[in-house]
Amino acid sequence: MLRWLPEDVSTYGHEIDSLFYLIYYITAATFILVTVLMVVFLVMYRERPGRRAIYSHGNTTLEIIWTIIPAAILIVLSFMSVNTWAKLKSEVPPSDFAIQVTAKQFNWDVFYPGPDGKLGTQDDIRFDNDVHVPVNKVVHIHLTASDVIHSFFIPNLRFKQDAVPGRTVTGWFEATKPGRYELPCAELCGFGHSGMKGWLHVHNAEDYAKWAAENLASKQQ
Amino acid sequence: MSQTVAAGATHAVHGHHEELGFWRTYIFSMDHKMIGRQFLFLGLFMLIIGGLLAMMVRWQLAWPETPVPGLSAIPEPYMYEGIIPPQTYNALFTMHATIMIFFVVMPIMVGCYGNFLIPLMIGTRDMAFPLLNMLSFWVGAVAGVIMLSSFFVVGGPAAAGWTGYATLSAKAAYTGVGMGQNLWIISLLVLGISSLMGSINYITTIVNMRAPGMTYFRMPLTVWSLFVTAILLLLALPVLTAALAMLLFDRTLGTSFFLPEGGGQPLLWQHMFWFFGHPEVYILVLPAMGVTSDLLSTFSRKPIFGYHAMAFSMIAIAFLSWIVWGHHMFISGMNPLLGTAFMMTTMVIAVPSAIKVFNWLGTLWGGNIRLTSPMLFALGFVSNFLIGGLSGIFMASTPVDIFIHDTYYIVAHFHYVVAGIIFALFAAVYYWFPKMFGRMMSEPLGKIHFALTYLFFNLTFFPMHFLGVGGHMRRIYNPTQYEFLQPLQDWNVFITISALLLGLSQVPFLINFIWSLFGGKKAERNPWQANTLEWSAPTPPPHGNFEVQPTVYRGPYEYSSPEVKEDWLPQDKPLAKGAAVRGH
Amino acid sequence: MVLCGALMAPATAHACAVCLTGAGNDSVADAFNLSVLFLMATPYTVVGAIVGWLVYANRRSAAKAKSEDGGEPLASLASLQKENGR
Amino acid sequence: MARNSTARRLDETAPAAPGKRLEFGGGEPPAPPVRPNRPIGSNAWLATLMFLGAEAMFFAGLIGAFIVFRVGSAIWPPPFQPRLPVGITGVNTVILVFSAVTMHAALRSVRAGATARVSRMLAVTAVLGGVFLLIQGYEWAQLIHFGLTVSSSVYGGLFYTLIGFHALHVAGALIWLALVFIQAKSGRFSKQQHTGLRICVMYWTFVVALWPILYGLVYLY
Repeated sequence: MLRWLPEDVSTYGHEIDSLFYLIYYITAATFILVTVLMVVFLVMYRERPGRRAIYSHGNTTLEIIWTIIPAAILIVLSFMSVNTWAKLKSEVPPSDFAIQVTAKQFNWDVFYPGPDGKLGTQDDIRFDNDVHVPVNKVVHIHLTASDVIHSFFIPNLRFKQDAVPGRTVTGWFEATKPGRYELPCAELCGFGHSGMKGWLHVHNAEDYAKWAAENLASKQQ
Repeated sequence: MSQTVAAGATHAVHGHHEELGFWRTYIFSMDHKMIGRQFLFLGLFMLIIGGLLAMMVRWQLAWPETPVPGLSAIPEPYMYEGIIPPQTYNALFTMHATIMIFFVVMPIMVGCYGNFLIPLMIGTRDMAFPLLNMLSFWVGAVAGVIMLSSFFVVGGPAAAGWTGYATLSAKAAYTGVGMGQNLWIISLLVLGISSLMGSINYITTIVNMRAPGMTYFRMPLTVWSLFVTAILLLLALPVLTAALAMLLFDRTLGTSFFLPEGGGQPLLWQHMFWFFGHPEVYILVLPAMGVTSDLLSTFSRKPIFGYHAMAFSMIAIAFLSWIVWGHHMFISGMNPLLGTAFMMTTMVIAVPSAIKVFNWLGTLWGGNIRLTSPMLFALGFVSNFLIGGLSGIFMASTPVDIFIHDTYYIVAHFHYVVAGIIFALFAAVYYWFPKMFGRMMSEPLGKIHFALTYLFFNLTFFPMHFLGVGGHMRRIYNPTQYEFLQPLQDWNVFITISALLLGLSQVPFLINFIWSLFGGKKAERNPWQANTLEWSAPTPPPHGNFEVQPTVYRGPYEYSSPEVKEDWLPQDKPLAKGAAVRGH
Repeated sequence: MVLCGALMAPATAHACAVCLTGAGNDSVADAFNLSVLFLMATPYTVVGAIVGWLVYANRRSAAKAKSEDGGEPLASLASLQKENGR
Repeated sequence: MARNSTARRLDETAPAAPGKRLEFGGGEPPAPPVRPNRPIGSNAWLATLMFLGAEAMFFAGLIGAFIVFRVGSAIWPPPFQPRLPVGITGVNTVILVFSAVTMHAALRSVRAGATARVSRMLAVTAVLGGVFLLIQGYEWAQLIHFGLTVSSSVYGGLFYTLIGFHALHVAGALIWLALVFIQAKSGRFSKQQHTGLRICVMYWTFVVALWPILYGLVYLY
């Protein structure tokens, strides 16, 4: 099942994936253990005439064991998750590259800073559904929505964040491989939800400079 | 006997000995068994509708924008010569989920079996408030009619998802649905009243009206689960009611609780909705767990493994279910610290569920297992709940949830849990059918039904994990619009074919159910040789249930007890001389 | 509880000035936190109040019953109190 | 395990020391003699208690929403919105609280067997409740006149929703009280049998006790 995961092109994607794998192995082992035991019991203890079931109400030791083991595993998983979560959400690497994305029914409005170099001003440069970023650079995305809740999802970056009207939420990522990645909306946003998608273009440094010169600099003059 | 006892008893003893007319017997009945049957028929009817809606959703996902066979008669703009437009598609999955959760699983597991079983299993004559009980059904039926009527209003039914996230649901312009969404809100408000009446009735009955000797820790786990469910319902639903009222005001009176342009907070809806919504999941699954526990013990001919642990784990689940709701909102933009807190509580709530699964295994161990159709369905529930529970750990981990949130992984997870309940539901139908209708259901048909349902259930829902891992978003109309989902489209076709076959697999059940109602073998009093009190009542139980007030001497799971030569020992069977009269 | 504290500690330490979510409108984030805490506490308060009342009423009626028929208290009620103690 | 199980017959002597505590996974308190389970109270009383729990949760939901808006805004009430009449509502609060006192006086009277006093006290309570509602209605008319409506701001919406739902509950309680009053007049309640009155007192007390909380939150905070 794991081979269906989309290719990971972000700096933190492997942490999410390794947590995913870890949980996958633990749950798969549990699943196999319980299922095999269940099938074995069903065969071994199927009804046979003249046999009588074991008259037992339980075993406290056993029950304590199978309470403590899952609890311990889950606590360890919590600790591991907390660290990754904090890294993704709280320890934001600083960056001078920020863009703003405003979601609306049914488009992504992508804003780059205009001549004043600041976001959220009149001279911001707007693109429809296309996000261009340089590779190996931390990108801050200020996400908001103008009508309903949307969700900015880039599967290859393991990035997903809801865009909530009336609030601006900031997310970050750092892409490690140039390319063109799909950017769907992941939260039901109306009848056009399904067609609402854009593209993330990750350029290497030269290509990005070229793109910026053509599309950003020209408009800045 | 003190004053209060007399007061409690007078409610139970309302000796209608006169024959009641048709209306009082079948329609406006105050007998808990008839009300239970009414809930069962309501739920099964809605199950057919909800299932057909799912089939349409699946058709669109496998073969997008092709005409659905047989539906060309539905006029524009709802269908275009059988082709489902996006607007209708959104309405379809919204109504599928709403109907399945609120009008199938709740009426059958809580409404039907709660009503039918609680008085029989605790050994009393009826519910504490028979009139309230009747009202509970009829108010629930009205809610169902309101919900169904929204299919016929201009703009079609609600299309904002069963979660009804604001702001999408808060303004008609965002979905294009006006009256339909209002009716959805009103229907759920009305259903809330029905559930409130039901849960008050259940709690009062269980606390006050247990048979002599029926202590709390001699109650069957089904009763325990319904007790805990009723408490959850009682305290969770009012918060949904408050949220729904605010949403309705936003839509009709011009308030702006959830609309940011008027100063509202869209996330507030999510908090209030999931504050109810997470306990709701346990409201749905706890009765299934209770029924499964009873059935596994009965058909393993063995006491349940760790009765107290089973009861306490249900209490623990209820206790913890109030503080985990935020795990539905990890990527909504809430405070990351809150996310951490909610992740931890969510991890903790997995423990009692694990205890239950292991104890079920322990029950099977060393048993003398009879693979009847109810037992097969109960085992099917355990196996599906195992998968659903384990896949839940993925989304409990906040970083992993970033990727799988709002994908088919979630869809797979909750169908394994919530649609998996359908196995416990069928188990309950097969098991208590003799007591409810006085006739046995056909075993061979039941086994065919189980085999087909189990196979196609897993073929339908397991591949959804693959889709989710591939990043397939839920609630999308047309997956072929996305390049990265192209390689997964074959799975969509596979799932749809399995789902259609899963639907067809229910035909043996329908035949079996209807045929057995009229032509099934007459059932004896205790066909499964079970211990709980309902089996010592006549089949089907008359008004007032028991010929004599049963007295309870032991717990419900005394199978293969060395004290008797047969392998069951009913709760109300006196063993030692004089035991029955002592204390009276 | 200790465990919860231990788990929260790293997350609290990471709660930096540019905390991603809720940046800019801290009062709203605080408001949500407070509301969440309030909502988390209410079911326990309500259940606690009802159960407390039941236990109180139960003790009272048991005492009354004792004075009436002098029988020993029912074990079923004893177990009820334990269950309420959750 | 079997020895400690629920299987033990009622007349069997307890194997361990009497009063043994419940153990995890097994064990049972000493078996009781077979006798009816004593109801905790009358069914109606218990059901009312449950109903009040549900009502409390309903208002908790609304208060949770109120907290989000109140704590989340720096200026409250929002600019250009009329202030709420704290003084007259304060007087009204006293009136309502006093009605709870008279209501409990009615309950004490019925317990003391003073049936005539019961209906008198109920009448006083009803009048006080009616006065409360009238003053509220007058206030609402004034506020609407000054421009506070459900759609003028979240402030207005919250005010009318919270206070309105409470007023609805008072109105409902008044109708119930009227029915109980008629029953009291026709001599339905006696020293021994007065559950109908008792549960009405419970509901009335709940509605009254809720008010100072709402007053404190909506008017004073």
